[in-house]
Amino acid sequence: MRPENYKSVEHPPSHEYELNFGPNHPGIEGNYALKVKLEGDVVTEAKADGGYLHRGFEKLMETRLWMQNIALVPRICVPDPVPMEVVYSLGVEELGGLEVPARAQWLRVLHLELSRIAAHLFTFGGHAATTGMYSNMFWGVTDRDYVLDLFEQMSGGRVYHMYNVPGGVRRDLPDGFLARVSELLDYLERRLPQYDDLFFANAVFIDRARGTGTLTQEQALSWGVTGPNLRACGLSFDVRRDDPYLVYDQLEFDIPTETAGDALARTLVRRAELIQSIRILRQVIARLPGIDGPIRCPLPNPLAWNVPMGEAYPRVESSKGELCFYLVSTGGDRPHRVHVRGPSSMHAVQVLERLSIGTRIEDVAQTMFSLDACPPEVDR
Amino acid sequence: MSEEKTFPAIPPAVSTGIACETKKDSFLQRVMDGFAEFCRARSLFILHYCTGCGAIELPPAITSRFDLERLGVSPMVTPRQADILLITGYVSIKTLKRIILTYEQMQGPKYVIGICSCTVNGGMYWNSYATAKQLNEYLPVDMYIAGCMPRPEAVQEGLKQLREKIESGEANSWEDYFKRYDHYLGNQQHLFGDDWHTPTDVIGEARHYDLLGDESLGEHTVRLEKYLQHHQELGLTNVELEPENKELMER
Amino acid sequence: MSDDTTPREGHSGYERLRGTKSIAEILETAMSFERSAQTFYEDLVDRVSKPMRALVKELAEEEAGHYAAFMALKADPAVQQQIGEQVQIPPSDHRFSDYIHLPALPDKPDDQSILQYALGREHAAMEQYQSLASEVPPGPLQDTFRFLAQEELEHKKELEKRYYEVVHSGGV
Amino acid sequence: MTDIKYESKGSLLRPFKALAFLGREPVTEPMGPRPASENYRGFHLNDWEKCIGCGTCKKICDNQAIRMVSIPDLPADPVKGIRAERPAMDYGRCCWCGLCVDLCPTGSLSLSREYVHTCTEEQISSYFILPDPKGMHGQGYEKGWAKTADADLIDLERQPMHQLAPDERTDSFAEVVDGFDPQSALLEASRCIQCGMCHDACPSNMDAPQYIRAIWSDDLEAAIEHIYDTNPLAHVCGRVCTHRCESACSIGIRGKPLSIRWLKRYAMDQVGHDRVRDIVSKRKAPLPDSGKIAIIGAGPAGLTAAYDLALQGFQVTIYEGLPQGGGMTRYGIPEYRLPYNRLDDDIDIITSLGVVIHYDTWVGRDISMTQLEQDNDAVIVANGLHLGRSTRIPGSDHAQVYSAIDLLRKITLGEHFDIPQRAVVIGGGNVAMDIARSLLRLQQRTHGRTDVTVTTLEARDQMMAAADEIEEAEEEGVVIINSRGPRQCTVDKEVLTGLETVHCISVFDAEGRFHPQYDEDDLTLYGADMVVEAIGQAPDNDFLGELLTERLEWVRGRLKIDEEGRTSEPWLWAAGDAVEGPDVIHAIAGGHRVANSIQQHLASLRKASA
Amino acid sequence: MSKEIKAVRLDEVLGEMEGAVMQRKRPGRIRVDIEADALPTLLQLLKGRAGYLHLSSISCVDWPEDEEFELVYHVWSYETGVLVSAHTRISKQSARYISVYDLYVPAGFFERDIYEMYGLYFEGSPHMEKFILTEWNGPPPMLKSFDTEEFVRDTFDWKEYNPDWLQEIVAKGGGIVE
Repeated sequence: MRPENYKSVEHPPSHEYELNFGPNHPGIEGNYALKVKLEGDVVTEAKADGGYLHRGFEKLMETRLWMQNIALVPRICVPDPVPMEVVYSLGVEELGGLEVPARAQWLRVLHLELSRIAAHLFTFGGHAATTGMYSNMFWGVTDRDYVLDLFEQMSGGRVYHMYNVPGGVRRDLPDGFLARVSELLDYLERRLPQYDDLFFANAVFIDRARGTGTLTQEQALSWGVTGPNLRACGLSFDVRRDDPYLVYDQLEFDIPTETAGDALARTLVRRAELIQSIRILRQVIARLPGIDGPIRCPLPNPLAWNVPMGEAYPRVESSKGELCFYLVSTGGDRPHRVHVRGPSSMHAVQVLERLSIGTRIEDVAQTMFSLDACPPEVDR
Repeated sequence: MSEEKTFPAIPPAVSTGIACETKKDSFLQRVMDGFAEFCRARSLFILHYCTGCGAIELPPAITSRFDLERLGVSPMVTPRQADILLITGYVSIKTLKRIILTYEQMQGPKYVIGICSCTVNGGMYWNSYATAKQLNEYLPVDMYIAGCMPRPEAVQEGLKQLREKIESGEANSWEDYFKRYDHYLGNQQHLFGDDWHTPTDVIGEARHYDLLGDESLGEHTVRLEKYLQHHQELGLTNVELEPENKELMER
Repeated sequence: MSDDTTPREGHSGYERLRGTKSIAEILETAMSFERSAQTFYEDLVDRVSKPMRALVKELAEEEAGHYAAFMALKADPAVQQQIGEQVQIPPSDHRFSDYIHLPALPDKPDDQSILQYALGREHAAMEQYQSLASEVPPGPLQDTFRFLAQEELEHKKELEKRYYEVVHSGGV
Repeated sequence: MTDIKYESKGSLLRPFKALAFLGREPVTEPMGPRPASENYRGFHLNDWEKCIGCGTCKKICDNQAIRMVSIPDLPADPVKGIRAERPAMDYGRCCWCGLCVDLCPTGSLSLSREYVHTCTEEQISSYFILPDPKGMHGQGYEKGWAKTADADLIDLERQPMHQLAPDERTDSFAEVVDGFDPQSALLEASRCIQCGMCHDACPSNMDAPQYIRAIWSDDLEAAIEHIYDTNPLAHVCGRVCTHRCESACSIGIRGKPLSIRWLKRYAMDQVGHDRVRDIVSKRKAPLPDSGKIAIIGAGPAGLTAAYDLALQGFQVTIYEGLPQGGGMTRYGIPEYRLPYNRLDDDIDIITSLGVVIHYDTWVGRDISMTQLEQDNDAVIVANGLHLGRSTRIPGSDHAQVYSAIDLLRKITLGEHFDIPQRAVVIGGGNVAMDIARSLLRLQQRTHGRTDVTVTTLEARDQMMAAADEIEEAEEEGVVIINSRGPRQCTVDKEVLTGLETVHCISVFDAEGRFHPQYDEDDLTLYGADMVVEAIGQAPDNDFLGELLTERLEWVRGRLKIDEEGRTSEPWLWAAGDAVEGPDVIHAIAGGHRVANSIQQHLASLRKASA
Repeated sequence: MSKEIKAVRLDEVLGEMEGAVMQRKRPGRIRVDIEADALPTLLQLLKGRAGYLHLSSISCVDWPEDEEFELVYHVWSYETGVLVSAHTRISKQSARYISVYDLYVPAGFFERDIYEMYGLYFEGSPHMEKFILTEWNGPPPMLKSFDTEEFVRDTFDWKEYNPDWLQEIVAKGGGIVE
């Protein structure tokens, strides 16, 4: 957005130029590019250029066994891999008619919400960096790392956990794990006011984020925006509540919304979601010890597992929005088709292209981070 | 940076006109070289380019918790100022082209680190049509760090190793790119097609650094020259063709 | 076929016979035992059908070996000095002697009966040589009896194993 | 936590509060690797003592990062299911998902807590490692991700097999085992990890993984194809095979091995006989007449050889002394284990290929060996072991002392004998179980009550009979007395009164050799009006005639054969129990072997003459 | 959420569509099978009358045996909380279909993706050009007829490791089992 005192000048034609914004650019999230046309420093045209992270996941998943795919799925979205694991597992469970034991469902919620916290902290860090606030980036990344420590104890891996498998989860929690989660939640609650001082309630940030990349409700609905980005436009929609999966219907949590629809509103929704995730996790910590039983339903031998013929369209709410897989089985040992519908497919491409127009070049990065676009999810 | 489409004309090759003298291995020279390497090993800039998923462990590595600045390592946004090209995992073919462009823009001495499984033997995308399998077929690699993905501590260890290697004067693989340019170019052409070219005049630079070796030129550089010559004839570019290549082409 | 041919161990139920014999006598008995066995098996070779012949030949060769051991022993000057001494007759002597005189085998022996017969012989000889080894004074004589007792034991075990294989045919 | 009023965005100085952190201890970790978590997925460890080289890790690896390396120094034992191979990991592929650990049937593989490995281009071969218990750099890092009960992906439990209850089965010869229903067969088949240990252990090298996979894919006709690649007696083997495959099954290391035998039976039972015959008939290549072969004995070895040779275009004639085919599988194995109609199906498939069987035809009596030699290009002896061995204890020549083999044959033939009120069986093998259970059924049918005692020399854990046979026999009411050596059959006034036994202290010596030790004071008499000896079998080789017997070479009372099954006569081959001892699958393997040898021999003769 | 749109019962809309076969898969999931030429009308009705505002995705499935592509339009109603998956089949011969971009903006991304990955062209779609596969010259990779492993084998070499331990084992007569 132009400052109020900005006066438009007639630029000579040389002021119109094209810029490859990315893939090698510090402001871009991941390995992704925008080809922008500029008039002075205002974007007049933007065209997303993806595919730098294309690995052909959908093709590869057709070549691998149902169980082998659990190693592949989390890698689709690097900063928030857990919803990928869960949505795939939910899909296979729907196809195979598998009953997930209660404990596994609660463990999945624990895992998912921790991942949401990690992803949001990471996004705060990234978003702060695009507005020049590197201290906050250091904080966000470090605090996320404490969540990764918990993931490591839980699943044996920091970033890619491969913890959820169709039918349940792979391991039960290590001893004393819930207490450590509780400690971390206490820590985060103490930490949030410090984040406020440095970032959320920072005049510089608020000034830069307010009015940047504004989405109206109609635009958001029509452009397929989901997740925190949709909620920042005042639309209270969350898959966890409106199309519930796992045990979210047994949990109490609010769906925070904002109305402005700009980068600031989106960031504030995420901040509020962090608090809701902490609230959910506190409930899980309270309930989980009382839920005994297996953590996985009996599974066939992974090498000889034919999933019954059918199709499934499982959905979850990832930290970025609506995440769906379309799974088709022909009754074979591998999927016939897996279509990954990541929220960033919308946010990082058509929405970003549209929102960039009219913003200044330095705000393009901020717009992208405020949309929490995840390029590997677009490229697959 | 789509080289074929957005560069209608090939920019002229770098021609410094300065003849490089052969280095004299004097005592002072050795002391100065040693000092330079000592300093170089303690001030390394990693190019800020997230080529693949392993990049997710770099923010923790460079921020407070694992603080790579303790090793004198810091991110750098431009290739010209960067020392290290850190390839974080799989490289899709589309990215690989950008990596090569970037690498050629970096100033020597420069170092390539391949982290994750994917840079070594394809990793978990071994049967993907979209990713390159062995990074060192396209670029000389100084150091590998195993993992999928390696933890920040492993990255730390890898950088320490690289630092030692630089200090002992062994990290010279960047010279290999010039000395065996034909080999690397051949692999690049195999993957990207015969009309693959970059704006950098690698052969000219090799000559400038006095690194033109027996394997710098060959059938693949000839193919490149032919392509450039064709463009020159069309008036699209103005390149001085390499005399060696002319000989090779006549044969 | 007498019950005695069934392989068995233990001495309960046997009356311990007391008496003495000279070493020369003992050697004679043992040699005639081995000799008689050798001739017995050699004669048997032609009476059995071809599938069994190898077994009988083997048995004959075994006995011939033992006989040769006694011949060598007798020629030993150290044994010559002891040869007149009297030693206790082992309790197993009567069974041992039985085998010199009573080759109890049916007219058309099959592999099972040959093996049963041979097992009985080996057992009796083993007991006899064991006892003798404990009676005679230390020296080449004792060593030979010990050696022979061990030989017979090993041979018996080998035959038992074969008996099991042949008769129990892998245990179905 | 409070919500922030964003209308008032706060003072510009507010961020400076963060300066308060200046004096605090930094969050920075010390240089160097931190200890990883307890179930960290780091570099691999492999316990070489536990590892059997099955290659399951290689199969589940989605990145083809695991390759099996054959190591000549290591012990290998196909019968026990151990290969001299160990997995090697390519860290240029691995994604540390740990599926290899979760699916390792032995639990030998685990992931350590070690995670740092760096190398230069020249050292890149260090990315390919052969994991051992010491870890990638020999540093002895602790185990991280290892096998746990909740993460185990191996299904250790068998699908239950339904069978007739003991009281339902003792009054008839109805088949005891029901066979799998489709659902349990599918589930059982899907337990298979396709390691192929069963294939290596099977004397006939049946490719069980292939037909199990076909069963699991619900393609039963493909399963039949795979079965008939190596075994024409599929019904027989599906029911009474000694299943060495199951002993070698790598799932059996920590759990129950796959029911490979019942799966084969399931495939055969499900695909109807006519369909099986069609499938098999397609295998017969329209070949020119390759030669004439005579086979003595229509048992498993003879039938297998006939099947192979018939498929190759030979004219095969089998001479069988008994009225029906199948050999010991018909006259030795009771109907409740192998129904005769199933056996008839197997034989029908073989005869449908053009094999002629002359029943009730004794070679040596009805046709001479010389005749066979003259009329045929090759002759196969597969006469089996049809004479029962006797203990030859006193009284064993009494008329009421039977050999189990004779008695079983009588039962199959329907010949009359007096069903004893009380019977004692000597022997602890499968034949002893067969006759005991058969007598028990006859007793139940005739007298309405049962009394069968089995005395075995061996202790319970040494018994030769299959565990399920023993279990079923006892369920039915057979009394099994272990560690009893037969001493004499007691006869009172010409009437058999029972069997006197002596306690057997041990059967084998320390070296595992047969060397029974008895306690002569511990005598027990088991009253009986019939004693059955089921201690062993012998071949009846009289049919060969004296001349041929003299010409042939013998070893340990059996015909001497080379590894191809040739005897010392160039036209004569031998196979089956008579030369290899009693076992149906060995007999089938022998049948294949001689058929193959004959084909090659005759082909080379033709080549030489042409 | 825009409250003006009246939630018209889905059944009514489907009742108007001839040849549409509806199947309730589970609560909140409905599958509709419909002829290709009627599908845009169905989507129009779903969006306009039944409040299915959100196009969650368009999935394409290759059915090589049938020589057909299956297109699945997943549309979601924020009001009723129901996801309708409309299935239709397109012949591979023509490999062309009509864009629904004017109805649902997100279709632009999915249609381009299907065009790239399957070669199915959407008439009227604004971005019928390459996005992800700009450097790819092969056939549409998601087609079942394209074998990625074969392509990789033909294009790339694998690392040849030769560690000391392997050399020792090979010297003894062992080695990698293929």
